[in-house]
Amino acid sequence: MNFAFTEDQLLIQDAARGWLGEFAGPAHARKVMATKEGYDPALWQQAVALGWTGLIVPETQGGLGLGFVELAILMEEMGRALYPSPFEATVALAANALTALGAERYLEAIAAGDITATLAAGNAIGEVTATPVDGGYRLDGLLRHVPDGARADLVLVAATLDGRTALFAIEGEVAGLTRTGLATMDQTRRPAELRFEGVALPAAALIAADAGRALALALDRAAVALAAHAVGAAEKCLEMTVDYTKGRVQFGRPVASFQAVKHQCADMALAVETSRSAAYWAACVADDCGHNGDGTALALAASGAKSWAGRAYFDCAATAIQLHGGVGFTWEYDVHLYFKNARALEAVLGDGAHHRERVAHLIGLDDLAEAAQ
Amino acid sequence: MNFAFTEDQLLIQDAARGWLGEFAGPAHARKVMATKEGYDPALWQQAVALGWTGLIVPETQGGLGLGFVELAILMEEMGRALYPSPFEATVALAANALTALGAERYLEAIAAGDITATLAAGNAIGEVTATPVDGGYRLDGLLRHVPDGARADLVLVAATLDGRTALFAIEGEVAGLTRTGLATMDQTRRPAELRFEGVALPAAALIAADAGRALALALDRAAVALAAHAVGAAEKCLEMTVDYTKGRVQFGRPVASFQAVKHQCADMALAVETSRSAAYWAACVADDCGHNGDGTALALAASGAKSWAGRAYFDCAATAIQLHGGVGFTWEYDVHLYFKNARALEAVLGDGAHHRERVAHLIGLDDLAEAAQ
Amino acid sequence: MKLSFSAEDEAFRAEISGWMADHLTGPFARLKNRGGPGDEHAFFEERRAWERHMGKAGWIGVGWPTSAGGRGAPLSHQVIFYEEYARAGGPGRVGHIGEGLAGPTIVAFGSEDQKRRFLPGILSGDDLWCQGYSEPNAGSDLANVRTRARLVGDRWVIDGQKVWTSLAHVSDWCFVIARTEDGSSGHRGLSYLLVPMNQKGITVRPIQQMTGTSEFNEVFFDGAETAAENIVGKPGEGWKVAMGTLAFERGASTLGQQMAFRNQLDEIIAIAKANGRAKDPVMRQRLAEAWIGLQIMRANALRMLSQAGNPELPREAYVSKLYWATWHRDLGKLAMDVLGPEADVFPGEPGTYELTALQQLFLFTRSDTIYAGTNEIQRNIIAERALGMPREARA
Amino acid sequence: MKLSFSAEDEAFRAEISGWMADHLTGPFARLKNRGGPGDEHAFFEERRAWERHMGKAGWIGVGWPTSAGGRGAPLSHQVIFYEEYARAGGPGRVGHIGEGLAGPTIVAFGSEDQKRRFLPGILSGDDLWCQGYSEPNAGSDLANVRTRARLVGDRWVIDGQKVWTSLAHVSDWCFVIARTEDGSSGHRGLSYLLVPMNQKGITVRPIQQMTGTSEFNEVFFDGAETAAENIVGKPGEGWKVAMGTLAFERGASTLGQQMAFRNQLDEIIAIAKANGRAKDPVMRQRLAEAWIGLQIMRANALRMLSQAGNPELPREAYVSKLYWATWHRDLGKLAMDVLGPEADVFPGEPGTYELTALQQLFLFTRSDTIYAGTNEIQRNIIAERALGMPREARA
Repeated sequence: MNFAFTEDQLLIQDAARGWLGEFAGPAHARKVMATKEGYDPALWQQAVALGWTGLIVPETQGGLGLGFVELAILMEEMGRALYPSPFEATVALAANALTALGAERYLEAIAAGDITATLAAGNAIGEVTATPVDGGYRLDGLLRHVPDGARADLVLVAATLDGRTALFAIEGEVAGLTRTGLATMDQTRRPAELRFEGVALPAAALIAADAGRALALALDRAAVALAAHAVGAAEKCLEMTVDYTKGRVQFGRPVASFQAVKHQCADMALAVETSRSAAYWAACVADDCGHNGDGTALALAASGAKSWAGRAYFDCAATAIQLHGGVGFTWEYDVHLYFKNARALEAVLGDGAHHRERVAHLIGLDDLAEAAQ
Repeated sequence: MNFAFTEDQLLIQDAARGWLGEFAGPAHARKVMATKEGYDPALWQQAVALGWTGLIVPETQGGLGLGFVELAILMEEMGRALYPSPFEATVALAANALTALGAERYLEAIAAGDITATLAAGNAIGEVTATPVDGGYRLDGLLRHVPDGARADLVLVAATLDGRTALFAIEGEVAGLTRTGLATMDQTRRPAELRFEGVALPAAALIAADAGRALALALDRAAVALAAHAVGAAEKCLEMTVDYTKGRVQFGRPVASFQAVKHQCADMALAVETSRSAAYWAACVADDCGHNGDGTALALAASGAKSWAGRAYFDCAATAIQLHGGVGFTWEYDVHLYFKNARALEAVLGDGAHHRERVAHLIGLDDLAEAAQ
Repeated sequence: MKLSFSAEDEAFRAEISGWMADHLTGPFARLKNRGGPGDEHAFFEERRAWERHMGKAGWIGVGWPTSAGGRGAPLSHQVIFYEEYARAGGPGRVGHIGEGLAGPTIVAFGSEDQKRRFLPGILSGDDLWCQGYSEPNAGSDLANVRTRARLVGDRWVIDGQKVWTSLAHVSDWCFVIARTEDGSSGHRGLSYLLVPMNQKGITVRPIQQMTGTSEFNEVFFDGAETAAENIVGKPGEGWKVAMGTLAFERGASTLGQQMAFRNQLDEIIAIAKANGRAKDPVMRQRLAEAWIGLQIMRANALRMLSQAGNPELPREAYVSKLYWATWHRDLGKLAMDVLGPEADVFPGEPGTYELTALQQLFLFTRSDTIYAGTNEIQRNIIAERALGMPREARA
Repeated sequence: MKLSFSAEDEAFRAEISGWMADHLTGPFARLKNRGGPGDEHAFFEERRAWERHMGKAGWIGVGWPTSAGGRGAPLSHQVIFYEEYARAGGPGRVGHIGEGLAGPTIVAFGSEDQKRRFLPGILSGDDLWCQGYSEPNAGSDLANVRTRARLVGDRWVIDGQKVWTSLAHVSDWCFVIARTEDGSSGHRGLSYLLVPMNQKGITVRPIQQMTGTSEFNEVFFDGAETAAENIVGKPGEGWKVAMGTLAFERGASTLGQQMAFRNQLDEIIAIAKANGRAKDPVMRQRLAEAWIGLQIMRANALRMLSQAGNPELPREAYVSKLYWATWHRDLGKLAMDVLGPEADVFPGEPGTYELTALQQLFLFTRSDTIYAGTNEIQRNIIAERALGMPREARA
């Protein structure tokens, strides 16, 4: 038991913060978010060169073989910088799901940065069914809010097959699949709608016929990663606010000297620190759980971290706008980028009420046998 | 449309505030709350002499024939003073229900102060059934949390009779009825448990065989009265806090000069004023509704006012303790009397969540026909 | 104390609602529910025509005294007018700053000449006004105003900068608080000037909001001029006059604003019923809470307006800005939560930015708790003026 | 970064949990879950015997260095010790101020003589301590301390008043912050004195709380005395030593406190399941939120404790008091809301006042956000020390 970063983890954190701060901060986000693609492929290749795409890929498949604490560290830093990139979809979703399944395919290509990827499973809204046809499969259905769904090279899609959840891989464009990027208020993300109309896939497209348990594990781990993103972004909101209010003078005093401002900043600090504790607690549980452990502890920790940090991020971004005063709701200042991102993240992978209800069930509120005692 | 008090209403308010402030403030509450009876019958007769028991009783039955705005005014002032008395049970519940039913009996005795009374209907927890027996009725069942249930001279009890809600009158002690006063954290109220074990009542005890609608109306009006009590009590919490923090010096400044203290007081003021608007809005709706109108508008207003003012009172009392600092949680200072009363009132006649759910239904959230359009 | 309306009130209600039904049609039909906060640019010229149309029918200045050209309507009629206007989906009024602020100020503090000169243009819907109060380093605090005006011959010459000025780019006139006494500070030495906007000494620069649109402006005064007689009150009385203007912000038009809120809440409830969230018990609590909160907002406003004769500002007036701003901001968040994952999406290509009405509501309501006195300033004012607590120390 | 415990840790867990199971029996069995905050008077003499029993078994000072007579246990063992103690229902410790505050302060700042004299009595469970910090007009601010001590011959003579002193009526010793330099102010001129409680110069007067019981006391020093050598650090170093004591409040015993919170939450959940509230979706949200919040409290404490080697106080330590106090206070309210109308009732006659454990929880947790630095003071500290924002102006 030691709930502090190791030396190696601190090195990863420093390197990420340094690179992101130099190349991939809000100014970069502004540049790419106005484009249809939504990210800068050249800069992304630098991130690949830093080894980020291989972070959780086993060393045998060309990755670094690290765990979910390290993933949380990177996600936190990317949240702080608000770096729009394929990282979340490719690593926190796709590579995460493939490692949970112990899959052989694609992880090497992902680690090498040859392909970007995404996962369209319980994280998306809608349903897809798979029907065995001619030694292959036919997919039909509609999924909305698939992260990077229109731009990822590889789409891992969950579909109901014989009453179980199967996972299929679709490389690039195929007949019958319409991928439509959605225009969104938060411009740093690129969700898409995927319409499957008789999409014919070869047998080899099937990654796993019974992927339900592994996908549930992967989605909980992805929720932890998003919680970490929220921590970094929320802390950035706090920092921007402290800096701004220290420099801004009203009524003859720095705004930061007013107790109402200080106390709101203190509440932000509390939100940030408790969220950080929540996110890394859950990341440690994910590491302890492994790919085959009992997922209950992780489910509790992931739902706890996602609901807590998601709300904390929104509250911090909202307070940041309020304490910036008039400039806080201008396009020119960066606060709104975080505010919109915070709102979007609250809904991704289940909102707070969803996760709290899940926790309520898991801690036994429906266990009436016990209640009858 | 004129949402200001009339001259007459201002006179009632002034008189009540004057008398209560002189005779029936927190010091009086402390004296009587340590007794089993819980109030001072001699002082109560002074309140009777002021005409309060006849406030909403028709003039034809010896009352003043006033309405629910006037009842709210008195309740607000009694809440401010935290005056433990039979008023709420006798007037806001029993007389209210009897007027809703257009009953001939008892109102004159109540107005004259000859008897105290209470209502044990939907405001209590539990059930009583009535069975016709030998030209009379037999009552069985258990009701908890009947206000003044052990000390009231007259108990109006609702019982299920032939699938409808009937109202019976029980004067004093009768065989088979056990009335047990409950010891409570809030010592200014005297709820009781009423156990009916084969209580035999004559036919004349039946006030109304089908009292459901009138009782629903009466309970909504009682909820409005409680909301008004909450307004006065919450405002008293605010006043005590402003006074205390102005006089208390810490860090070389009056505590009231700290922005964190001022802002919490401002939030209390907002809670008090919006609650007052809510309570008198609902009181006006009660007056407009009359005894035979469509109760929907009143149900909405009463649930809105009770849930809003109930929470406001609790929040104000809690903030008052916090801003009093160490002395706030001593027995010596009065704040805790209000705090405990606030907590009790939140649960009486339905808690906030109950009333909000009721509003949700009444504003049409279950109206799926419309949703399908 | 009575909340219900008289038969005569109801007859007036029938008059205005009938007029709206008859006139918000044809070329004006598409203006329904458009042009509110965050949507000020929508159909601007058409709304300007609508303003003139209303002026012709005598619906501008309903609450103004008849001596000033208004209808002199009693409070109940004013409430009904604004509520029925909004209920019918009447578009955001381009003339509301003139009708609600400049006009009443001139009626209360202006000279007879000024009344003759300025009021008819407001009542006809021809002249549009904007408000020159906030400054970059003064925030909501008029005492920090740095914009200066000097009397040079028969002209005031004005230098300085205002900010958060709605409608500045389309207004004919601006009422400006400027410092007219050299070396004065705080509330002293300020004057209230009426300044024509169409002159080369004034530059208007739009501020892009986080909605992507520009509802507010910076206004630069660089040797701008106005005639010596265009001052309301005496030189140095600007604070007093400005405080009067602020009081007019608490007029019956607030009921119209609330009816617009009601329309928004109704839309959100309809969505919740359509997408199933209306069945979620937690969401039901929030929707009910919002509904209750809006009813209370109306009751609070009616209480405040019923006290209009009271020389002392009642407490319900002190809390009203903090209350409605916070309620409305929370409504924006509620709208998003009811929409769920779909909340983020608008029609169009990624990279474009044309928000839906509810997205605009969500983003734009963040300004409600900031402009016209932040929530923090409002709490200071409540504590100090309504509760008599000590004033904030100035360092 | 790792949250799981090693096999060796688990062996230690078995040791302490086994010992508790073996020893919290017989005459001690009825002490289970008694004597916590708001219940300090329960079975006091029996709990004193229990403290000595623990001392004999070497369970006092688990985290103290071996050189001071402690076990020198690593952090993981300390966490396990406190958690298992509380999980077993170990009673409120009568010696916790000695073990957790006075002892560590003497270890860190005391002379060798003081260590020899005072530490054994703490480790054996014989000597009980109380804390003389707060004063009626100083609140949580040591800089306002007015209690004075003068050196007269070989004795400190002490005059003044302390307040909110837990256990003062049963303690053998008190550590007192007193002003020892005439005319000094603020943090200067304070000294940290060890004062015997059993003397005629000291009067203890209980303060009745809103629970009806008296957990806190006023302590009056009227020519009270202590030997000249009973000063920790030098005269005038009281502030430095006191700050050290405050740091010890953030020790591993906080995990024990959290386990007691867990027991309370479990009781509330059991009631919710029994009375049906566990099926109410709104209540489920609150129960889940409380459960999550408690897990986060533990994670936050472990993060803080894992940084113990860090000379700079980490931010998670700055926020911990504000966080746990607010969480616990909200738990008290949650308990009442789960109980519903029954929350108000306790067994007995009207007019009597003997609250249930959950009612005590509800009322007593109101003090959590006040003592040891109110929530407002905590927010000041976070803003100023953790975030570097400007200090509060003193008038």
